[in-house]
Amino acid sequence: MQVNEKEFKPTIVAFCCNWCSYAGADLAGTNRLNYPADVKIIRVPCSCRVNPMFILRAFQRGADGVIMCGCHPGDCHYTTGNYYARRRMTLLFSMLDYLGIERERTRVEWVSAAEGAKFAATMNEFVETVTKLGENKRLEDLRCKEK
Amino acid sequence: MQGKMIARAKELLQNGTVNRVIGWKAGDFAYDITPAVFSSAEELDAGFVYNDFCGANFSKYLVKESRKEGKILVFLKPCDTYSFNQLTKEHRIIRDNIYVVGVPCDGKTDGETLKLKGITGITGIKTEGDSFVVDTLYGEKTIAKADALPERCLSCKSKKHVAYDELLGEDGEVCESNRFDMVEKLEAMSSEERFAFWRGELSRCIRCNACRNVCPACTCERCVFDNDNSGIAQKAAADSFEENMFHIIRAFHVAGRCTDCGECSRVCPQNIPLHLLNRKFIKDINEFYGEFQAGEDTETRAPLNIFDTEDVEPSIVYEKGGN
Amino acid sequence: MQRIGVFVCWCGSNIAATVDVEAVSEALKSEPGVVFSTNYQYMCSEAGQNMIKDAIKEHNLTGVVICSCSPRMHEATFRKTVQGAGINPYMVEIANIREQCSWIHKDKQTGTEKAIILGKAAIAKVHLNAPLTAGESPVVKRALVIGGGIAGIQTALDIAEAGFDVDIVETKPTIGGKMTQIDKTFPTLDCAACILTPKMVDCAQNEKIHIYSYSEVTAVKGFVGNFTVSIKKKARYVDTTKCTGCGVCTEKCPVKNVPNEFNLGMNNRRAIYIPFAQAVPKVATIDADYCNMLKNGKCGVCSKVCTAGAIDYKQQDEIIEEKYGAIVAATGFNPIKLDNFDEFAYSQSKDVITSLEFERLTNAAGPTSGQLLRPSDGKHPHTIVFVQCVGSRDTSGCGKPYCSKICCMYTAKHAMLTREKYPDTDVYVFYIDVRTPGKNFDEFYRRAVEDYNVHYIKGMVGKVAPRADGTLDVQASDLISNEQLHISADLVVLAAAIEPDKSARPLATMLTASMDTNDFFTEAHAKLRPVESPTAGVFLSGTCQGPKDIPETVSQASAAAAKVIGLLCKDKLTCNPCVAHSDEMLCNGCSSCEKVCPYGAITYSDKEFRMPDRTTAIRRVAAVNEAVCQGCGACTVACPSGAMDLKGFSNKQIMAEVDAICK
Amino acid sequence: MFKLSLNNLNDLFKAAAEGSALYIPADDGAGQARFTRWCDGMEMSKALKTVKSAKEFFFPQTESLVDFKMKGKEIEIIDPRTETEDFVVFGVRACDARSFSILDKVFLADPVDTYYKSRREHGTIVTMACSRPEETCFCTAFGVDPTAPEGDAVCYMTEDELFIEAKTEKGTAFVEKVKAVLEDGDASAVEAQKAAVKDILPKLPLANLSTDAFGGDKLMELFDSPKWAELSASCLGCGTCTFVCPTCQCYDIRDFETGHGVKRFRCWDSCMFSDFTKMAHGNPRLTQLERFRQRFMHKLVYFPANNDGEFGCVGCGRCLSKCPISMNIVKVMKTLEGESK
Repeated sequence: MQVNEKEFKPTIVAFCCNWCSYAGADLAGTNRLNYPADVKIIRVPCSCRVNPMFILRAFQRGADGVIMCGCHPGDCHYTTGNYYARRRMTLLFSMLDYLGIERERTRVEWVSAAEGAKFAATMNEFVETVTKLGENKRLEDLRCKEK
Repeated sequence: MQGKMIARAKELLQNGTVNRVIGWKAGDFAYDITPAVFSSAEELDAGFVYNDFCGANFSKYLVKESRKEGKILVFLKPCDTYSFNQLTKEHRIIRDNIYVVGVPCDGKTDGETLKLKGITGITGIKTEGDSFVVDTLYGEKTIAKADALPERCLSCKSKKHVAYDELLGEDGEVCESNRFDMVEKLEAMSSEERFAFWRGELSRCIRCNACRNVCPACTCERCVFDNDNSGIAQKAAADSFEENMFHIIRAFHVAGRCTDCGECSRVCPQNIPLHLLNRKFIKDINEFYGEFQAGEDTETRAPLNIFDTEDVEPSIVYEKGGN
Repeated sequence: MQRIGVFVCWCGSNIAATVDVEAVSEALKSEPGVVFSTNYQYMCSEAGQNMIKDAIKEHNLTGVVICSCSPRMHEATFRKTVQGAGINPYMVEIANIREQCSWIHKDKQTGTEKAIILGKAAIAKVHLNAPLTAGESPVVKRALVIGGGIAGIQTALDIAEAGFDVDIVETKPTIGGKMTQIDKTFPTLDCAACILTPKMVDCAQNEKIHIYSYSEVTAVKGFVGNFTVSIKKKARYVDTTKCTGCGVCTEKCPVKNVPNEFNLGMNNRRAIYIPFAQAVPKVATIDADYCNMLKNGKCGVCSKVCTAGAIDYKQQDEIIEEKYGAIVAATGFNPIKLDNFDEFAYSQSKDVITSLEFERLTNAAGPTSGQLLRPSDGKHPHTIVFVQCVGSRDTSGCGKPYCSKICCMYTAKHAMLTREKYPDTDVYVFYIDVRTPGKNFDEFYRRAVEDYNVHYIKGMVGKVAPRADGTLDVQASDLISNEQLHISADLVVLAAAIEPDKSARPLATMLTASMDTNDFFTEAHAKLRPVESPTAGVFLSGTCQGPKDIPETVSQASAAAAKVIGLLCKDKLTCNPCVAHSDEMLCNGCSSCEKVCPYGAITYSDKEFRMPDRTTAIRRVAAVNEAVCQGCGACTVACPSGAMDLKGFSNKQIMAEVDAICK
Repeated sequence: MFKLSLNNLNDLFKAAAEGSALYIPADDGAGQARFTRWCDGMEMSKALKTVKSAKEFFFPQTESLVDFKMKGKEIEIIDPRTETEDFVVFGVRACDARSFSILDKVFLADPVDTYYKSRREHGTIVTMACSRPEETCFCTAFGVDPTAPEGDAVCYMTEDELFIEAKTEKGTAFVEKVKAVLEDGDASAVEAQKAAVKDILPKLPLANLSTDAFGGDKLMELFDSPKWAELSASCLGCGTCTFVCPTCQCYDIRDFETGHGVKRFRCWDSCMFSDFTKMAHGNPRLTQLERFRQRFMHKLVYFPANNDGEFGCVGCGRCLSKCPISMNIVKVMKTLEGESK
């Protein structure tokens, strides 16, 4: 395979809840379902642990896309966590969009422990979307990009 | 109204209902009015004013004042009462230590707004009907009140007092407000245009913290941005990211709690339309989760502290029209 | 500054094949704070664990990063390891370089680079780790089994045997479940009732077991060791304490046309009924949908004939609340509805039946008293076609993608029994594959083919068309001889796929237990913890976890019971120390956190504080009950001031991970 | 003295911007003036004052001091400064012009702040005499003559003409540079305008503000005044007054961790902030009263005490316009006047 050196490789942060999505990611691994190495997972107990600060922080530090995965609504290990997360992220993403940050850079996806295939498919698709968008310029912190 | 207020304040001081009054104090010019605590009839006579420039919302002062000895009298305009309720709901003020007198409001302006209309060198102001007659060093100017009011008053959401112990004057009604017009206009723009708009606005931020410090929803004992241990402390808007970050997080922290009192935009020395951030959240909350007005009462749960199993998915942000 | 040791696991070749483990341990050696870094074939092995322990001692490590498989796999293992070497178990972080890296990336360079970044993130986090001490919470020494089939019965009996109280909640008027409807069991052909009913009686007689029949779980609160469950006892309009089960009412009831669900609607029962003779509890139940007295107040026959005075038309649903230390889900299965398979003419012909209906037709207590007769005309069928995999292994979306596992064996059983009892009958079995793994299973199947001359045909039935003469035209393809067949059958038996009972999904929600896309409960680990749900204190018994035959169900039921017993034996449980904590100096007392806490773990109190400006003030501040908090973190985001943080997943720790990943 | 028709202002700017950066007051998106790097066609604001003063040209709101680059356990120290380019600030008012000498006393005193010094050396200040002072102006109280500002070169603007006069070597160089667009002018129009403004000055509402009660020798009586409590009572503790002030010179030095190292930067700080001068034990001024008092004591007492009686205020009036609660140095002075007598 020829690798184009200038090919843009996005940095993607995926916040995954421990009980569903992280397990789903594990299942994707167990089933050897490939998705790009650009995706790095951060384990959180529940999607409701994801603070908007974390998402902005990721963009600041050089992420080009941030995705949050949690249990399907109704299936939260903690009963209600993902419902709160859903509201929070809906509003936050809407605000980022309102500020002119490309809305495709943020995403929420519900992935159960059994959905390894969905996890891989989601990540493939998200990486593709973000790759098309290119580097995050609108919510970047240049200080963090100096190498 | 000013006379009535002074008279009532004196009565309440006299009969021991309260031991002090928080009100507006006259300054050197017609417009430079300072919030102040008055503890005697003499002080009230000497400095208490209530006029078209008394914009300051006193609710936040009550966080500290209501914890002091004795009961305090506060005059609240309709929009201030929403902040007052919100603070009561969040246990930030001790309601029992406050005596609220609701006072009517027809919109409040300030010196900076007049200056932006080209009126400078102001030495005096008279209200004549629907206009201000402004004496300046360079002659007399007349400006219609409707032209001299800031955006928050032009799109007033309510002239109704939602919390008070007594009212002076007639209570008003919740208004038909066009307050989301500008938000809608922005939403209709392309992503690039919105980005350019907000960069233009937020790049002026000098991080004086006036918006935060005046905000009745920002009453944290210690703000995360001031807390070196929070991991996101920021002292200055060192670059475009930090300008964005501060205002996004601040708006998020007050989302569902902001009553849209407009103090943030009033005090911004750089005239950044900060209310447009809060109004975006308010509008989204209304659209996604049903009409909600923070501070309308002291019971209803804030939209971010409750949910519905059928809530919209975050993907609505992508699906919604616009560009 | 921490002194961090990094241990990179090869996992044999699982990691080492696509990640250059040497390069990873070398690269991480130069990270700030790292004083030791190595790699080894199997870190989880005794030798690997000893390597970690030795390094902790030799290098005075304060924190440990293991680059290995998923923390869901071995985090607990390594926590114990480091604890053994004298450092706090929560000073370990795992970088998941197997599931998240080596197994999904084919290119070694890519895998290695990513593994290094994941390692750096774990190092960044461990820098901010603090020793955590787990609290304790008491265990209620009572278990709840939801579902009273053979799985629930076995689990309950085993738990009771160990001396613990156990309650069974069963939605039907009797326990027993599907097995009560089965005639014989493969491969031994013993009578199902003969082996099941004694167990049912044991349950009824065991003083440690309480049966809530005709009842449902409506709410579950709490957590492992301390669940509070609401159980709705549905009104059966019969006082179970008075009813003697004599059955007179069920004979006198004038409403005779109620489809009998026990016989799958193939005959009728009365509006007041006892499902079958060996029902436990053996008490009558009035079917409110049919009872004239309950519908329009006209009748009252059962009340008149009941000498015990047990009939109570005024009975209401009753909700009781009970506390449990452990909960076992044993909700079982049902054959799928065949609406999507109209090509088999199930809805058009009475002579197309499901296998479970076939069981009733051959059962002595069934509608035909055990005579195999066609439902349409009551005549003895001479040609019978069995169709396997109806809705199983179906990726078209009409059925289920999985193998229902039991159909091959029960179909062989049906075919064999038919041939034995009615040797003049031609029996055909259409199959995709015949799957017979299991003790004596293949021998059983071969007997059907070789000794009983059952015609096994590899191929699928395309269509069943009822003919005017009452026979069924079975159109099928024989894949081996590659020809189209038309068989004129008298009876067609469909081996319908099985699916989890519909009550499982809402129950899973109440239990916060996870389910797969087919609504089977997910086990905590597919191999190592197959009878536990990922939700602590919730265990899985029987087919609610996946298709199983009876011996497997019973094994799993006993296994679940063993897990429950293990839990109930403890007086106290160690709590998860990764719980929320409120910094009182930052707390505004706004109650946001309290509102989003699903466990009611947060309380407020007024406390006197010395403030930064030298004054003292009384402030309303939040406190977290660490035994109740489950560590979800909802409160941490609801809190605007950052007073609320989560131990083990603190704001700063997560941000440090973000930083490490993004740089 | 040279002059130029106001119609040709763009030509002047074009000439001035040749080879160096030129900053002029221009209206921002909100209609307020700020110093903006000139580009062709940009118009000068008609506002009397910019929101932020001109101090940020020499003492920027944030500036990088030193970078620490980290690779593994290696640390490399980098001076991020690049060659400062020559620049011209045009249209600085007399008050702001005076503020530079106050800032110089702080930053150029030993030890010299080399970051500041370098900018001072490269900057040319072209001031603009005031023609329409406003009600918030009180520079005369601090000895500033708004009709005759300091600066490298001074401009006077009449109805239709701009007059320019070099005052220093840098100013002369500037005038030389733009001379092509100028013509000779005589001072009579300028003098007439100066006289007109001098007529207005006594009519300003704050014309009679006196500094007599303040100065380096009034320390304890002012410090102990009971009036500080009511003065500071409604202070929000924001930094607006500080950040718009031309003379406030306090800064904080912070480290920003970039993921690859640390960027040490300094940024404006405000004594009104609760975390100002925070040390290991916290902020020595624990209450807003103390913080508020600090700001005014510094300007009116401490600064003159250390600088031959020179006050740390130039009377620009920005804080009067911008304070969210309209509390300001004038109100403080008027309230405290009686205290030190």
